[in-house]
Amino acid sequence: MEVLPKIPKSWNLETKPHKFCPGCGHGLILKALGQVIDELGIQDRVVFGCDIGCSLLSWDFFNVDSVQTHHGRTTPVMVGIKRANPELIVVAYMGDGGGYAIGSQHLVNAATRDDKITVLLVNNTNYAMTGGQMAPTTMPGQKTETTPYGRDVLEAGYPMMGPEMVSAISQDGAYVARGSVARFRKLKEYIKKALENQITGRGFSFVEALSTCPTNWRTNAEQTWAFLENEMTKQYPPGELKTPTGKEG
Amino acid sequence: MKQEQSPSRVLEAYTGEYASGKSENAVNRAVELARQGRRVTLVDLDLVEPCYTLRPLKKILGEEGVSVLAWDTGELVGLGETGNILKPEVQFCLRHPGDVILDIGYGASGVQVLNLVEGAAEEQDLKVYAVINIARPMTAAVTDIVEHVRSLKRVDGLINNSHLGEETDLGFVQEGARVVKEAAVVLGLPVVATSVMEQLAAAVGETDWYGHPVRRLHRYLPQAFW
Amino acid sequence: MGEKPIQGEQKAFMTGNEAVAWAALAAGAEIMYGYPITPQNEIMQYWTRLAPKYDKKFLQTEDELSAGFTTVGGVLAGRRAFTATAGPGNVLMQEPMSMAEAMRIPTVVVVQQRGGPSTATVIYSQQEVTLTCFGGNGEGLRVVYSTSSHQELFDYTIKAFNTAWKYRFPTFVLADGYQAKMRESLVLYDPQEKGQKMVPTEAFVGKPGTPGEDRAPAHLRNTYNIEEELMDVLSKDIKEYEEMTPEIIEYEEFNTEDTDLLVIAHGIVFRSAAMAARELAEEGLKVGYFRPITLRPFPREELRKAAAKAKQLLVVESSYGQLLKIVKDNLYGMDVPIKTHLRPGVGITPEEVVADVKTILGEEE
Amino acid sequence: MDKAVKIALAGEGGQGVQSVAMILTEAAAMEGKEILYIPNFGVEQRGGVSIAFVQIGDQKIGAPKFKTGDIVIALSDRAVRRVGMYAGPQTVFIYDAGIEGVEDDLPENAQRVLAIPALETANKELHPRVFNILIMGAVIGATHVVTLEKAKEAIEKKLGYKFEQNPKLREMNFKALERGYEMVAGTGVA
Repeated sequence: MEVLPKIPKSWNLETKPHKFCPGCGHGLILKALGQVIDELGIQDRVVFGCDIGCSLLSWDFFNVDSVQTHHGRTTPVMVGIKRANPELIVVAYMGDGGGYAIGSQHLVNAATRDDKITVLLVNNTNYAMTGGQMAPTTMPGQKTETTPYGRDVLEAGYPMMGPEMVSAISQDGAYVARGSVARFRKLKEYIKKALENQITGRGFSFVEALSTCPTNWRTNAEQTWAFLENEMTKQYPPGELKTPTGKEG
Repeated sequence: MKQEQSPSRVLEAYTGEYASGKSENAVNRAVELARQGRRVTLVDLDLVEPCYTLRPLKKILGEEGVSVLAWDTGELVGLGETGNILKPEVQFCLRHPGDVILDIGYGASGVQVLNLVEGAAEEQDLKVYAVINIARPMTAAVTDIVEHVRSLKRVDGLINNSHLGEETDLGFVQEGARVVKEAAVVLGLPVVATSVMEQLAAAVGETDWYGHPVRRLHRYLPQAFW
Repeated sequence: MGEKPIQGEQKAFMTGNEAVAWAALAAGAEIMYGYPITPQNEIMQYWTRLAPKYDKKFLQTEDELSAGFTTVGGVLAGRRAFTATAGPGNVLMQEPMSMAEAMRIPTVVVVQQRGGPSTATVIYSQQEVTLTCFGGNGEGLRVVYSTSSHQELFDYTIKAFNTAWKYRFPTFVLADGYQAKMRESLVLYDPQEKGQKMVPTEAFVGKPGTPGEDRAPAHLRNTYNIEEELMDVLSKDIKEYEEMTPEIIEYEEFNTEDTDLLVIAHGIVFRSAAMAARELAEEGLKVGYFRPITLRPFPREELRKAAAKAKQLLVVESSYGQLLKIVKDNLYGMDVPIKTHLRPGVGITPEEVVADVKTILGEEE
Repeated sequence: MDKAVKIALAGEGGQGVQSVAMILTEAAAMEGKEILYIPNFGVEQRGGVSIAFVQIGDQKIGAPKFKTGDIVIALSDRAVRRVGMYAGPQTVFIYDAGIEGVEDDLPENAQRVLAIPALETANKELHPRVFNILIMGAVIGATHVVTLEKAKEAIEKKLGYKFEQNPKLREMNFKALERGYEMVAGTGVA
């Protein structure tokens, strides 16, 4: 019997244990990604790009070539690499701020242009590394350091529905899904399909991963999972939003 | 100077508004207990954009016999931006033997940060103290303090830490003690202490004008900028 | 496909933007990323017309941030990649170029200066000197060539790729709207045929082998943990930049022995300064010129040497003192008087320089 | 200064001044001359006065713009007002005789001010479309920067594909060139 979760071969053990907070979802997402890289046998041609924010802690996470970029700019760096050398498999790893706020123009245009890249975006409903400010994904009513009385959507705007947007603007060959760290196997399946979509050249691929941030949510283990399972999935329903209909490229 | 009566195990968490002096009070309390020969763990749970952290003080405090649970400078990538990554041991700090002093910072969710500490909710002996400096605009008057402390939810006592830095005089400390005492009455909470910088503490004595115990503060935090 | 774009020497009459596109082809550039902004658009337009014939690539991005960061990506993949921009686009370009500077990524950017600040004019200026030399939240560890003719645009665009890849500092070719849009003659050539070797490129990521097994993984970053760590990185970069300086600085000078007035100008304004100086010298006046070609790094000692033999200096530029500031910085401690002719965002004709020099020298008599 | 001939040619957007400059400089390039041609561009390239600054000589040309032209040509009332500033004591200022209401705007310091019936000639004798070629002939007549033969070659190069479809066009263009040339060459300007 296979014991899960097992440590992926593509992980860089020299940098483990990793530096994410206890209860943080990043470790699970990166575990899923690592296992997918192993299963697809692409460790020798993956380029992993990470953003600023907690995602930057993954800059030396894998034994794969990795580039830490600027806040919001991982998508264009990965687009640039992929365009210059299409043999490489590129993964742009970022948080909700990097993908939906400061770098949203890059996400929108890479998706619309159908760049053959994979964007893996972590939604934990706040800017965690800067201390828990409101993010594009902060839930209505949710308290953060910049919405101390709860997010008033009339004042502070509504949550960004990323995968819904991306599936609306992307092309037939695109793959778009929203997974959750609470459903590890599903999340891993989505990440695998996303990377396969890139490998076959069918089109853009995008996975949003609902994740946990007990440190900034100020929640204990039970509250953390309750927020993810009961609150977040109501606002952000997990599942596949778009599966490719185009031919393999 | 009168020693405060310490129970068999001191478990105290220090909170307060931005720059209220909560970290300084927590550090001094930890050193005070350690000098009594007690086993003390000081915990950095200040997660909101901390520019003064306990990291650089680990060595000095270690020499005082205080064991500090905080990241080492250099352990994290991009300090400042990664100031608020929770060190895994912090989760289980209440399981450390001896006294535990927590610097729990401030934030929109108040003392809910204690949710990150295993057993904090059930621990009856854990006292949460709100540190008040009436020189801070958000806690300048009785009504402000009452509103602020109520927003924190779980508070067991107030500490008057009113000062104006190098320009502090006794009159200001006394005014702070009076305002904090009045707020405490409204809140139905005790005033645990008045903290006074060490240069002025002797002039005040062991208790302040209203009978609150006086704690001498040595300033550690100016050495603690990241 | 894949044939040489230029064979033998070809005399051509074209715009500066066209000359840049041809130069990039001649230099073996493999991919251009860009975003439209006047007056550099034709670089992209010619590149996109020429590129498919020679198996080259192009991506039009969503903005200059993306144009810069995709260029960074192209270089990381080991390709001779470049972009071009101007004005407000150059402002956005500073963010990606700051990353290139931090990570020693050999990007090439062609800047066709337009009027500023803000949208200003799409026509011309020399107001992007400070931005191009020192933009970004760093120390300006980059190479900036200021060209003054189409031949130079061609020569220095080729050279920029070599400087960038040899020394691994982001390299800029700084021209302007006049140079972009005007037509004049130049000679196109294949640098290899002239014995100019192109510095080979190298991939930063995606090299052969499995990372962690056959080779170490590339873990590239621009964030550091502590102040001292950053200082170590910067000290090494600064040391290498300073060691590179004498190898790459370029300048031109005329009549610098015993000069009553030394005119200092760069780029297209240098042409007016040179014409004026030569004409006045013919009239028997002791007028010379000094023209920095590399604005970063700056030919400091050479300027100081020329300035030491001049009674006074005249800085002429189409900005309100951006070159002047660099000149003063490099002449620190010398007491030679400096006169100025500063016209932000406006072209300067030889006649104007002649008139100015005559006024200044007339006042002395 | 070098001996390059400095030409400023101005007209309304759509009058074809930039294509005249392009063909003229092409012809000069074919003769092996040194050329610098800079269009004014920017906001004015849409619907404003369009100016072409052209310098042709035997040595490398200096700065792209100049204060005073040798030949300044204005094809509309706005153009007359716009390029008067480029006229000086050495300048021959040429404008279309059909332009009205510019008497007070003509440069007073020019060596010579010449009105030529270019528009009228093009409209009545030839075709409005060859107006700009007629102007090109006038420029050559005033400057002799290229020969008429080279100018014809350059026109052929630029418009040859149109001539193949309609050979009459070639004849009309060449005739316009010659008519323009004569209009100025006969006045003793050059």
